Amino acid sequence: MVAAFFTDVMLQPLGIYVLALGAGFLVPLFDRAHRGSAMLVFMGSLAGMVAIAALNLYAIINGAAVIDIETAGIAPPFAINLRFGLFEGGVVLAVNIAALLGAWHYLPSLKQHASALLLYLILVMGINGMVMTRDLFNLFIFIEITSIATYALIGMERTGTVLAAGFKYIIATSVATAFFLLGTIFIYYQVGTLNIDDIISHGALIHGPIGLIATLFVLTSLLIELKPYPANGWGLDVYETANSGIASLISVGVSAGVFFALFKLLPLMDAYLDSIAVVAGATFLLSNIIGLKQHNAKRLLGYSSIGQMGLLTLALVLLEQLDAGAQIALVVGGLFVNHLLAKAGLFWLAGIVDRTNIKDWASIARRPELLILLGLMFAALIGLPPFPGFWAKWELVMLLGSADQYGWILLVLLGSLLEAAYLFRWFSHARKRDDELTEHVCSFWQPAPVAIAAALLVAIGFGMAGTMDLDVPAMFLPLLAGFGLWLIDGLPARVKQLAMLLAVAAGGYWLTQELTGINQLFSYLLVAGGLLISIATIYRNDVRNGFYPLLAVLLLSLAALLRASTTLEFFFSWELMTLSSYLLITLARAGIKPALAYLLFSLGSAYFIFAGFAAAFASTGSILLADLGNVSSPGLVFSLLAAGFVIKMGGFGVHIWLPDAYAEADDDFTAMLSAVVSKAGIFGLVIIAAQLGIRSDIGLDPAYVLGWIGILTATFGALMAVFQEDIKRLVAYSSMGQLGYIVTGVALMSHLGWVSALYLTVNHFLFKGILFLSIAGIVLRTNERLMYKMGGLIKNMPVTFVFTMIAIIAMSGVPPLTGFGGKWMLFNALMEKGWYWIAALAFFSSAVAFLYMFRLLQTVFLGQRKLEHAKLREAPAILLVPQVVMIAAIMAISAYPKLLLDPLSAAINPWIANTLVWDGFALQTHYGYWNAPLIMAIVGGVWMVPLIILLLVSLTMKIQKVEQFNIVYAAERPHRPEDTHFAYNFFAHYDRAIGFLVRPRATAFWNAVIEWSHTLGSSLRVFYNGNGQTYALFILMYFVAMVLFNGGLGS
Amino acid sequence: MIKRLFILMMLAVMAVIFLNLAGNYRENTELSRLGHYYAENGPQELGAPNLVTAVVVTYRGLDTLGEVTVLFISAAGVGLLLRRTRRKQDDEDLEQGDRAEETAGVHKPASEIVETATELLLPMVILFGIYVFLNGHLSPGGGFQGGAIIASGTMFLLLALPESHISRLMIAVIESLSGFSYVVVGVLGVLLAGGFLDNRIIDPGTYGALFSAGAIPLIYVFVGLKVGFELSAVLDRFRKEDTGPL
Amino acid sequence: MSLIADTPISLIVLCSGLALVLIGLWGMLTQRNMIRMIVGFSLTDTGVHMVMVSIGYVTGGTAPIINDAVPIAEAASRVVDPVPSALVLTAIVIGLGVTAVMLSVAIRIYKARRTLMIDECTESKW
Amino acid sequence: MIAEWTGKIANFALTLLIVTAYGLFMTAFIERIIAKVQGRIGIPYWQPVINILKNFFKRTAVSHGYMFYLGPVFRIAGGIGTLAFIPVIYGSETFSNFSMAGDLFLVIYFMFFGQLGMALGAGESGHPYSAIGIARGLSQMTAYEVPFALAVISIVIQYDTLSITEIVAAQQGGWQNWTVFTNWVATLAAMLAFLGMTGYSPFDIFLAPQEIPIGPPTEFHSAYLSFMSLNRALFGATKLVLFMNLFFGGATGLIELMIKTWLIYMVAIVVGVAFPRFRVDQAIRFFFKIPTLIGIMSIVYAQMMLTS
Repeated sequence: MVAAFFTDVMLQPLGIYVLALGAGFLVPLFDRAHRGSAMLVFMGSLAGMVAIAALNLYAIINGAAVIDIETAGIAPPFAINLRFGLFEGGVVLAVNIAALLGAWHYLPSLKQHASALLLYLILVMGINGMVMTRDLFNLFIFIEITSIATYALIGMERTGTVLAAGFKYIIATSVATAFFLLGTIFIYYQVGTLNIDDIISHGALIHGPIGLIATLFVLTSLLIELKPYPANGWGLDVYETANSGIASLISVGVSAGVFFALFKLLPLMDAYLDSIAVVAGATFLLSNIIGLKQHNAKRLLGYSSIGQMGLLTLALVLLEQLDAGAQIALVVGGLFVNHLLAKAGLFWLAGIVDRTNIKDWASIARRPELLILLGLMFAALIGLPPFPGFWAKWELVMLLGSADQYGWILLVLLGSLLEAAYLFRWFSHARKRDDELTEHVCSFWQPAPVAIAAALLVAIGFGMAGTMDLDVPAMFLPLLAGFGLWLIDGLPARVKQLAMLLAVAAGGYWLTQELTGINQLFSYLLVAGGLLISIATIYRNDVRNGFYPLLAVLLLSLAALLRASTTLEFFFSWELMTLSSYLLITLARAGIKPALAYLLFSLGSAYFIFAGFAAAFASTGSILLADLGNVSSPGLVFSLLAAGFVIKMGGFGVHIWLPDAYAEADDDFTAMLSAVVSKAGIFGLVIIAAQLGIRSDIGLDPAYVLGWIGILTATFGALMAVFQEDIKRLVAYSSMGQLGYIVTGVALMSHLGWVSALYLTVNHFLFKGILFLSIAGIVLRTNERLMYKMGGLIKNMPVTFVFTMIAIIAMSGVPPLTGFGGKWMLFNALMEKGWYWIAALAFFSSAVAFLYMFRLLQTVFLGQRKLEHAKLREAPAILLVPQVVMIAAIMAISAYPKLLLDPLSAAINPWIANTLVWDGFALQTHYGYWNAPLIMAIVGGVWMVPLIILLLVSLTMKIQKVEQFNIVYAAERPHRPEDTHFAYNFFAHYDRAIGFLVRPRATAFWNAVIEWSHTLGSSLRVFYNGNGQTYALFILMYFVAMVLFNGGLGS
Repeated sequence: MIKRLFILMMLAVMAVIFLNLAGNYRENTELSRLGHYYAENGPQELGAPNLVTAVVVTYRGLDTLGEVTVLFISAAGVGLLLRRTRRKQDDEDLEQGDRAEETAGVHKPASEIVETATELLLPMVILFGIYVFLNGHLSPGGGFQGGAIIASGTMFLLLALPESHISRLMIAVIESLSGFSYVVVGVLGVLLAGGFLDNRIIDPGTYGALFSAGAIPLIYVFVGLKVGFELSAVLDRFRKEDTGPL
Repeated sequence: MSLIADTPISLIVLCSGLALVLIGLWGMLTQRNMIRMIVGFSLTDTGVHMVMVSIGYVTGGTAPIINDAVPIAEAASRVVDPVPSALVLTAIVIGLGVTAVMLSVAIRIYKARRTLMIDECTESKW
Repeated sequence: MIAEWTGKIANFALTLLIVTAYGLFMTAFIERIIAKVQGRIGIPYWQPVINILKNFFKRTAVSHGYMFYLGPVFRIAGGIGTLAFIPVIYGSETFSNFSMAGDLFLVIYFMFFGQLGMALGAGESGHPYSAIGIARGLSQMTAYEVPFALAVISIVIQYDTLSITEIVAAQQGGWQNWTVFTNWVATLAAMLAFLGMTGYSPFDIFLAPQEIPIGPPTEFHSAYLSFMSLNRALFGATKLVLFMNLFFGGATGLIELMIKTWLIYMVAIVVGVAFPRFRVDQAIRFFFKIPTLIGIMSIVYAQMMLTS
């Protein structure tokens, strides 16, 4: 009997009820006997509920039959039955885990009142019941159990605000449940049964106006409980005011129950799927827009929560419409678990941090563990890898793509982007160190539930990856390496640097050793090049918390990106790269704000790529990158993907993130961003160009447009660089402009065009690496970034000057260094293609480039040195070492470009037949020829001859080295370098002439977009006037609208 | 004003929807499938003449357990909301004058008629309540009804003797134990009979007798006690919401 | 008169119930006093219960108690549907529970801020 | 092999000598013309040579640093190199220089070499006027590059080659084949750009020859200055040769070369003496308007030629 009690009751799903109710009823008695025992019973029951759910789910996953629990010993539909299948089990387990962790978080409040303990317990049981029951009226009971327990727990704090919010909540949900009851009874009237399966199988009996209205009553009621826009103000008020413990349970638990109820009843709602989709989609998008205006932490979580439930509902309905029932577990399940753990974690975190306004979250800026948790949760919510939401969104978007539902894709991605905007703005506030704010104090164990939730998220995400037939080790290696390095983050800087370099070298080698062709080329550039530049990070030996782990993640995810053979792996690594580089930018003092723009544009870019992959999948049904070329609509796929990559490269019009991010990132990391990370976009562009761009049926247009975008980027990048005072911004704009040429080169879709693009890519890596590392040295020594505050540094930093000069000559395209070859090939390729206008602009922009290049050298190194800079030393050797390597490479390639061109050509040959014709050392094209070694020799010669002459003359002359200020200055001797160093507003006249071209229109445009979406947000939220009656009215209107929309008054 | 008009309009549309419901409603001329089954098989299966009781306690026993739970948590919720606050904390909310008014207004003695009537009626009311829930399986009524009647007795008591003390401990013990026993009976259903809350764990006995219909009377006793005491507790809470621990 | 007489009894109950629902909704939407809103809720709730009961009615049926008055053999044709009755029983109790909690919240709100006006409780919004 | 290259270098040295001498002569000649226009007598023909020699043999010099020292070297290397990549006389092996190393594109880009180097040298002197002058010069350069580039593209379309030798070859066989007649639009655009390139009035503000201590060479003196003056003569002549090759049929002999380049130079001089100086921003705007428009038309024109 006792054994039977365990095997037949307690270990069965029924045990959940028995445990919760039994314990719930007895808790007051235990409490009277001994306070601690009540808590023990309480936590024990919750743990037991988790265990029961886990055991049964485990059995079902391993092939056990779905558990149908009949009550009263009578078969359904005549008695109520419960079901515990895969879905039920999953939801129940997830909810119970969240409830258990939530109880841990909530315990300090809960344990003060025995009734609170029992209410919590029974609330969780109610959710379990909503999930498991197969009876419509029983569902109502569980909804009510859940509701009443929620009401009481909300009201537990008894401050006026909470109670007011609670009252609104009660009014709203009571109206909703009254609707549910009405619907239920009328369904019973028509079908004569209350068993859900029975109702579904007799669905035809629900007919006519009564059937419609009854179904809509039930449907509206459930939707209302899910808090659809705009009938959700009551929910928001509770999220905002209630204790984080109960708010989290409402957000994830109660919503989960209601959502599952909707899922169960969905077969009855076939006729209304469109309405549900519209409602859910609108809720997802609009909540996220309104979220932009919100600064109250918990209310913001409320908006996010409501939005996520909208997304879940939308996904469910769309899958239902697409007959993709098999993917429900992955998509809806993934989104569900993701939302559940992340949102609950965030609510708990909000409770721990206890700052109402997100701007005050700077109090955790010095608590890395809290920050990491916050970041992890945000990343999970947005659907960044490796979290479950990533896989779910991937699958969802792929499915939508294959059903040509691009409107929904747009909505899902736009909504996610908006959500990212406000969540990461919040993260920015939390990152911002503000010394005036008192630091947050909490015990070590307090964030433990959040940490467990985060760990579960990662584990589940990892598990989901395992089910997908992917190269999981490669995908997760960056994370693993990052985690490993994070563990040793407390060690001295030198150790960390060494460990990072070793990890990246070993990991990068392992990831890229088998690559061939273009991927192999890029692996040299990204991994070996990245490693080279990371050597320079040794020049700093401060703590730099998080820098080295993140850098390892970044570089290894770049390697994994190159290795990706499927679009999914590619996207995974892409997102990982985005996230890690974002975080790296935030590590800089002033990098937090620009990092946000960087992240948002990067995510926008990622979403374009995402949509492009979806469109490709729609056409080929394959996620192999190699199958990208077989799509039936290459123009669309190419345009979407190219748009994504161009945004990532800071294309014209979408570049506004670039200068700020580059300027404010750590100096050595800027070199990485510009020289290495930006190449990822080029890699993507080359890949899609190879797969899609060269197809004859793509039509010239997308490529031609891309060519124009590239050259406009080059032109405006150069023009804007001319007017910068900040050295890093100058080079950042220059970087943008140089990437523009590469885009144009790729867009040419010809062998020569691609060779020039790849050549320019290598070249860009070399000279931008040198430039930014030089700048790092300069900034290190002068502590300045404004060029007019420098000057004359050639005296102190001669080596840096020479390196910079060589880099600049290599960039400018002046023969004999590498830049010329790139320009020459690009120009030839443009002429061969007949893109004359683009060629003319390329000419112009490279002329403009001289302006800023000269300005950089002149105002920093030449002119008058500031008095306080008299004693500056040369840049540290470790910064110069990578530069020497790169200079050597520039020289070698300049003298003998075949060295580089042959492998480049070989990598391109599989796609386009070789058109490079070599005549000895000379490269010949249709138009002209280029004999680099000869040019090098001649230039060397004509340079050496006058030099020798002058040296000889000097021997006969008395050369007097003069002091500073010894210049012809209208017979006066200036004394202050500030007066004589012509540097500020260097090109004022140029500004007067064509400055109107570079007024920040793009910035103004994006500011207007921000402004506009905020305005939209504030006009969308006018419905939330705080009045409970208005909220109730909206619920009524909601129902009325549903009826009218579905023709309920038609007959 | 515009808001009112708008509400009126909405309600008018609701009214049209309801008219649509009513207009399409045809009174049933025969039992629903479910009802038919219960009417035909209920008495034999469960041995309870009162079909409503059979449905409530056994066929839809889970509902009833849930219902008991609802009542339990509402009582707990009311208790939680109306729990006594420490005076110090209260001072922040209330002004001095309010407090004086509050304490002065309460506990007005009841009239003699009420007091006398209560003394006369109270035992009978309680007895009647017990009768109702014991006979739930035979005649109209049942645990809830009986419990409600008992609670109305408490109501009498509270009206007549506002100062009377109701033992919180007793209430807590009874409601906890009866609720727990209900669950135990339900579990016994799994172990001894067909399933959770199966009332056939006890021999059904003679059809129509007081001690028949298996565990139904037993369950109704628990439900009756629980409902009676819980409602009493709620009433007590509302009477003097600011005093006494749970 | 004949109109009412010809109308099925359950339809009258049904209509009254629906009317009660509307009245209750009106109360909840227009009465600013929370206690009155709760009254409105109670009306709505009761209205719903009436609708439920009316649905269970079978023309000419009697109470579903199988005893001497209604033998088992005739049960299926003579009694009204027991299910809605059972449901309404549950629903009433639940409505009671909700009302009790609502009232306690209202009481606490009054304690906390000395007002019962719903439109004075709008500090959390947007 | 070695003999071949020695010969080439010797040939180039000869070309260099001739072009430099011619450039110096032209400098004096133009000075005299300007003087005549202004009612002065002007300098003697050998004055530039004397200036250079005088400066070259000065016994003292000051140095502001190594880049200052290298500036003139860069500058004259730019001039010599540019000439090295241009075939001077069509059909003559002697005067073809090292044009097999690269094409028109190389020449255009190499022209920056000297400018950049000198700019850096001038920069190290620390004189603000140097920097101002360079800033102005570079700005103006970006502006006249536009019509020039458009004209170059136009003739590249027209002749379907970037090789200067081939461009000249295509213009042989009579004056009617010269670019100036076959593609007068491009020539017009290029000649307008040429005005800016020569740095004569109205586009001479970056040098500002009248106001003595202004412009990039402000701080240079002695041998440095002589290098720069030499280069000014050489580079000016080289540019003339380039224009002649591209637009005026090239030259088959030295006499033709001199006449043609002299005439081309006269365009700049005539305009120079007739018009007052532009401010830099005015100059930039000027080039972005009419000349650019003409340049655009020249490409359209070339495309029309190609299709018809």
